[in-house]
Amino acid sequence: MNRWIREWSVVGVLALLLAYLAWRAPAFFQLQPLLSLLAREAPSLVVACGVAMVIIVRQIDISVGSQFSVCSVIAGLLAAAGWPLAAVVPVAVLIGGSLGLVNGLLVAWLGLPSIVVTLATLVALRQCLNLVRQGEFVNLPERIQWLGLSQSQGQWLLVGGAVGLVAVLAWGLRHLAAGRWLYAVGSDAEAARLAGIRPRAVTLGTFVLMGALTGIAAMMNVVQSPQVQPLTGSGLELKAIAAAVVGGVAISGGRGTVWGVLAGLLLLACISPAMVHLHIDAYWEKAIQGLIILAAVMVEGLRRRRNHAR
Amino acid sequence: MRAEPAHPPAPGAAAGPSWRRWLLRYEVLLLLVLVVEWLLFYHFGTSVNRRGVTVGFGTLDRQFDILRHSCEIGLLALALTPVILTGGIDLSVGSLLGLCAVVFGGLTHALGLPLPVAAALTLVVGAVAGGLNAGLICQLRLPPLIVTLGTYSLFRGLAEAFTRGSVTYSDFPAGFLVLGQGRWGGLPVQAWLFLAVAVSVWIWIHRTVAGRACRVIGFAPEGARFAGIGVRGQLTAAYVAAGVIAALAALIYTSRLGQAKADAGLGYELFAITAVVLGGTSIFGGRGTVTGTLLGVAAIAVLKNGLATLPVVMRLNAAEELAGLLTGALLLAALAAGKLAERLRLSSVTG
Amino acid sequence: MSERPLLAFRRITKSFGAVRALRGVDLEVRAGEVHALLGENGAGKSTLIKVATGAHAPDSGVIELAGETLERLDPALARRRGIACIYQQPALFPELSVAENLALRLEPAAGWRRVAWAERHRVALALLARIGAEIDPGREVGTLSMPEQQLVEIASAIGAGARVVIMDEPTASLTRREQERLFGIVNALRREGVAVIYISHRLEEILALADRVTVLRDGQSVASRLRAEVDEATLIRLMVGRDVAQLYPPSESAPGAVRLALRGLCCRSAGGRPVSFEVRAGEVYGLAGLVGAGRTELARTLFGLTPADAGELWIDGERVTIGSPQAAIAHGIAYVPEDRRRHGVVLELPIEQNVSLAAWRRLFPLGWLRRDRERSEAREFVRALAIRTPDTETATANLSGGNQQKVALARWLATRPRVLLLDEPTQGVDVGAKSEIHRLVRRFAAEGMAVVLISSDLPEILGMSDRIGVMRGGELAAELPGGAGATQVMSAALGQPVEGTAA
Amino acid sequence: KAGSERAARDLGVELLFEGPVDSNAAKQNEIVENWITLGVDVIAVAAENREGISTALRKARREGIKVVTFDADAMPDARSFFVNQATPQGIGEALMDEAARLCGGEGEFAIICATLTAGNQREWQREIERRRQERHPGMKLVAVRPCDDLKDRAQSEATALMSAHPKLRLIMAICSPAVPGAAEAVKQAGKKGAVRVIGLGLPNENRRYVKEGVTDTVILWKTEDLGYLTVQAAVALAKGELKAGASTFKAGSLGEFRIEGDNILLGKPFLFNRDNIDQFDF
Ligand SMILES: Nc1ncnc2c1ncn2[C@@H]1O[C@H](COP(=O)(O)OP(=O)(O)OP(=O)(O)O)[C@@H](O)[C@H]1O
Ligand SMILES: Nc1ncnc2c1ncn2[C@@H]1O[C@H](COP(=O)(O)OP(=O)(O)OP(=O)(O)O)[C@@H](O)[C@H]1O
Ligand SMILES: [Mg+2]
Ligand SMILES: [Mg+2]
Repeated sequence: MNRWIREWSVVGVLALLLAYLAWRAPAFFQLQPLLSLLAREAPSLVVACGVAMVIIVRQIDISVGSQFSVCSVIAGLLAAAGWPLAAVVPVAVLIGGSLGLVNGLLVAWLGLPSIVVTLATLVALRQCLNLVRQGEFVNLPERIQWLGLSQSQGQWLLVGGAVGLVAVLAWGLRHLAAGRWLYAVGSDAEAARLAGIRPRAVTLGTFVLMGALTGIAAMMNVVQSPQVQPLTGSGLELKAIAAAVVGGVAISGGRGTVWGVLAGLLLLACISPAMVHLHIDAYWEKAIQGLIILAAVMVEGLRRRRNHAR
Repeated sequence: MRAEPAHPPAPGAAAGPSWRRWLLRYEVLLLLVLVVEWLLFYHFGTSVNRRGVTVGFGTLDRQFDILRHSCEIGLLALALTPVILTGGIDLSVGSLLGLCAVVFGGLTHALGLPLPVAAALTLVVGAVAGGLNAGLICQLRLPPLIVTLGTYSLFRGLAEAFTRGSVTYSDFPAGFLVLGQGRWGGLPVQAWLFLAVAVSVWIWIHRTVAGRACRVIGFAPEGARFAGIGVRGQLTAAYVAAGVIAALAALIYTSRLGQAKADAGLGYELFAITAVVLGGTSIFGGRGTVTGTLLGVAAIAVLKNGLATLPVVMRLNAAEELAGLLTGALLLAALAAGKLAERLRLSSVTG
Repeated sequence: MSERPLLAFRRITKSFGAVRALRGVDLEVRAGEVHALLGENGAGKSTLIKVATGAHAPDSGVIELAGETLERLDPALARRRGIACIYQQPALFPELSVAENLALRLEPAAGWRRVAWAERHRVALALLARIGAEIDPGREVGTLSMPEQQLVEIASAIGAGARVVIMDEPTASLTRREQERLFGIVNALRREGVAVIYISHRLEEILALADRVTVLRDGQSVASRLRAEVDEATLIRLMVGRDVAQLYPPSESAPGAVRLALRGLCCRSAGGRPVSFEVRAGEVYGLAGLVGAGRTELARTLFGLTPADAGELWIDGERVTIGSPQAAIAHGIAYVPEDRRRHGVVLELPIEQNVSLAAWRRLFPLGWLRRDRERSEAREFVRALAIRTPDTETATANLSGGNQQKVALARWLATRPRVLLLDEPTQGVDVGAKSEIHRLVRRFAAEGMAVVLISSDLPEILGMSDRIGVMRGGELAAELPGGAGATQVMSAALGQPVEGTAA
Repeated sequence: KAGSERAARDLGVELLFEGPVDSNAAKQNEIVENWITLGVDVIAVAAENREGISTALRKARREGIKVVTFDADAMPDARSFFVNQATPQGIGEALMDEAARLCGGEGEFAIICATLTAGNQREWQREIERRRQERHPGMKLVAVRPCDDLKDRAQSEATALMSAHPKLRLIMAICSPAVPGAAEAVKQAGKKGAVRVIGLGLPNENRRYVKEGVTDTVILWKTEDLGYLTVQAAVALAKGELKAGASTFKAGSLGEFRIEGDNILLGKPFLFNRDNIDQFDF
């Protein structure tokens, strides 16, 4: 319990929010809109888990938003050019992976600080896309949408897929030696090296995995609508980092779980629709969102303060 | 079996030729980049137009424009430098700029307060907002990233709520607009303010024990406590100063544009952080210089503004995009070169 | 004992920038022998063993294991080849549990292996039990005290089933009881035919344990002898190149007025128990006890890190409350902490800035930095404490462990304190420097300082203290006169009845 | 943009075109000041922020540079003419009237905008509200939601709006990415026909939904004509052919336009729907 205080406090705040909604706006809990909401958040969840892993190894990736856009647009163009879905998905994952590889090489091998590297790739990729697409949408063929399934099948598949992915990642991080390496490297890279772990390889691998997850997430997003906006995913990095840190991933590395990220993301994702349901004017939204983020982590802070005093 | 008696080398002997050490300093490298940028734009970005007037990058006006346009971001970068040196971060400065701008607008327009009073109160609001960050970080011991992520939303949200998103304050008296649009002693007025802040922060960081304390906290927060440094006090000072500087930037911004609106300074934090890290400050704290930050700001500002004067770029309508691309490239190149220089410096030491 | 060396270093050299840490070291270690490595601080001992574990790549020279040259050695390969090591600076993962810390060092390097948590826990329990450490394997290592971390390190090295076990100052912060357990383990390893390289600055340990002794000086091996051929004086002469006159200088002055007085002082919220004693000006008060006896905790309370919430504290006859380290410094209290790397020095800062760090109020009364003053102050301490460094601008991280300790000490001496709390001040410090430090402590005491000396090095406590307080379970169990014997102190620490004065 | 380039070709003038993909008042100021120091002859701006840009434009006029605004106006004293493709009033009325027509004069509707602070959108909203009060009191505006110019976010917002307001009859998307976003949401919610979508946008982005009948009407100022007219007016101004007080202006191949005060009128906003969308490809 003590170790998971942050996770629980986030779940607690989320539960409070949901309970309030159940009281004041029960219409929030309708199956179809809720399913749509979750499906729309599925890509963010996948990205946030990737970002969480990067943070666990004591790095950061703020280029995910741009990576996401690049994967989406390229996947969209390929699909529009008539490629079958079975080919588009692996290509998207591959592109994401190689973008991650670039970041990873610069960070792990050249030893540049990851915030600088990914800041650079964030700006560079985004502006490349602007230069090439000039903001123009990519129109997709009909068959891509919902992976060729019906809409509700597709949505269930996406939500299930994302949760499944989280479960797999959670399991891997907890029960695979390689997963534990992430924590070891994030906790103390030099100690990890002395223990026979290769911190550079672990860091590189994490960035590549992050990229691949972004590719998957981009596909999860692309199949949800018949058009791709090149601007898609802008601001995603902030959302993903927010979900991760609110969900208890320590920015100093070595600590955190993807289940916490799931809770953090759900909390963040619920705020905006909750505002709509509670008929709160939109200009209050950012202020309330800020307060909720602070509230969710304040529980931990207050508790730590009390512990300290004791 | 012993070959030679080993004495510890005399102090300074291992340092190698000092000029070489100096040349390989990161700041010097950045200065070089800046000079090259400037010369390139001067050469390619200056022309004589049909009316026979010299226009483009090489004009004094242009240089002043660069100065005026980079003042606010420069101020935020200066505000962030001490914070980042302590190993923290303040994502909320851009939002705070927006909040302070509308607060100032509200105070002068809605409440009709005299300008100096309103300006002073705005600075107080900045200090209080910085104090809120500091309080959450120090008292509740929460990570700065999360706290300022929260206040990043909160401050912008308050600015929007305050103006219901739509109110724009304008019609400021000319006396106030001088601050952002006028000149004094040949330089834009805000450049003097910027200079004053830069010098103060430089003195604080490089010449006082408080600045040293920021560094120590950045390197080892626990170690700082064990050395008897008032960690909370120093952190509070850094965040409050960041708030006040952001408020000052808000005043300048308002004056420059002649309007105060809730979207003021949107996204500025990212530019400011970029400038700081380009300036060689370590995001993990401890390492960094104010000079580096200033050079970082200048390098980005000159790049961005200079590109817009190149005829090729203008015809392509791609100044914005190219500036982004090149900033990214510059960041990577500078940092990689910094690493290389460090290695060279070490090897020169080995001799 | 076979004659063919199990592990051999051949003409190893290694430089860090301008510092030539190793200048062609030869060393041969045989199976079933305990090979002690000695040398002053910065002689290159830790560097040498880091070369053996693949943590550092040598600039030249080769390492042979059982006659076979090890090429491109890295920590993973070294581990597979059966070389295990206790590093001087605990290389642990603070965010992870004890069990996991052990497992990361012990389990094979395959990444797709499933982690057996229950098994890890079991192994950890067994290993900890074997070295007699009572640590919950589920605890996060970051919350362990310094000696507890050292025990975890030891557990990880002996659990590896290695052919060569290297111990770099394993006992630096261990007390007598843990030490003796460790000696038992070393002896068991020797019986099993394991080669043990043992580094320590405590000569009595070396004389008790080693089969063979090699002395390093300035990155070269100056002598390699069998145990039988050496005695303490020889070793010191080999290490330092001269005779170190007297290990423990005698008390020079008669104690003055009561300078520091504790009356039931404790920090209940940190789990402390009330403690009372007095220390006079010019007196060295030794605090002995087992690991976890609460000495460090007491020192932290005195220094305001965990401010006292009960009892009284008097300094120079004046009642004071100390709520923070700043207040403590203002009252002339200085504290040299036991965890040097985390608390004692700021590794990234240059030596001079570390030295001036706590003495800002004296050196820079206006809050304005004065580099010249700082530098001359630092140079003085570098000279006085014989800190081995090219210059005072060198980052403290580049110093050897013992020299770092001297920097930590210099920092607090620079504050010109009235009360000096020393927590393991000579851990990892070589004999020469150690006697230097002892002399300095004496000198400062003679100038009127009240010194509280916490040490797990029993001879040091016995040799240096004018009076000895023995702590047990957070309380002062006994107070003994300076001339007390080792057995008296030990039995007080273990809670057995002591003949002599009780507190 | 295409139109302005055509006009520039027709007239043989050099055209610098700069338009940030993201809209930001401070940025625009920088561009204008950049142009001032470049010493251009005429500046044409679509003001991102009325007051903000005016300072810079006044400075330009002081330097003898002619200024026209288009799309969104600056302060009247900061420019000579405003090329008015559709006044905020025109857009507001067109949107509100269309909404009322589709809903039969009464019902709930919601607006999705880009950001809460975007200047022109605030103005449109004001006009929409005025028109509603004057002509369509039966219509009820239940929410205004921002989408940050992101189609995906607009889709989420529309989904939430529909579930929170079961009686919602229409979504009005007043930034271009929001129109397809809202349409997709309506389609996925299976409320085609029950919840109507109208908005401001481009034909290509909406073609699919207009044809499917999800989106009913898209309002567009013919950007090409606007660009053409702006450049024509700018050049005429620079040459001194267009003077204050004129009542008509002849613009190359497009013919004559009416001038009202200092507004050159492009005409009424243009409505797309199922019937005429195929005539356009951009
Ligand atoms: N990473 C490093 N960078 C630069 N210099 C180093 C580094 N590590 C060690 N040194 C230098 O190498 C020399 C040998 O250091 P080493 O740690 O091997 O000494 P040691 O014999 O273990 O001393 P101690 O007894 O104090 O632990 C010292 O002068 C030290 O300053
Ligand atoms: N940082 C810490 N976090 C949590 N518990 C701690 C910490 N430091 C010490 N303890 C615990 O407090 C108790 C007292 O430890 P303390 O370090 O004061 O003993 P000590 O007598 O100084 O021992 P040593 O001389 O070996 O350092 C121990 O049980 C220890 O586990
Ligand atoms: Mg050592
Ligand atoms: Mg202790």
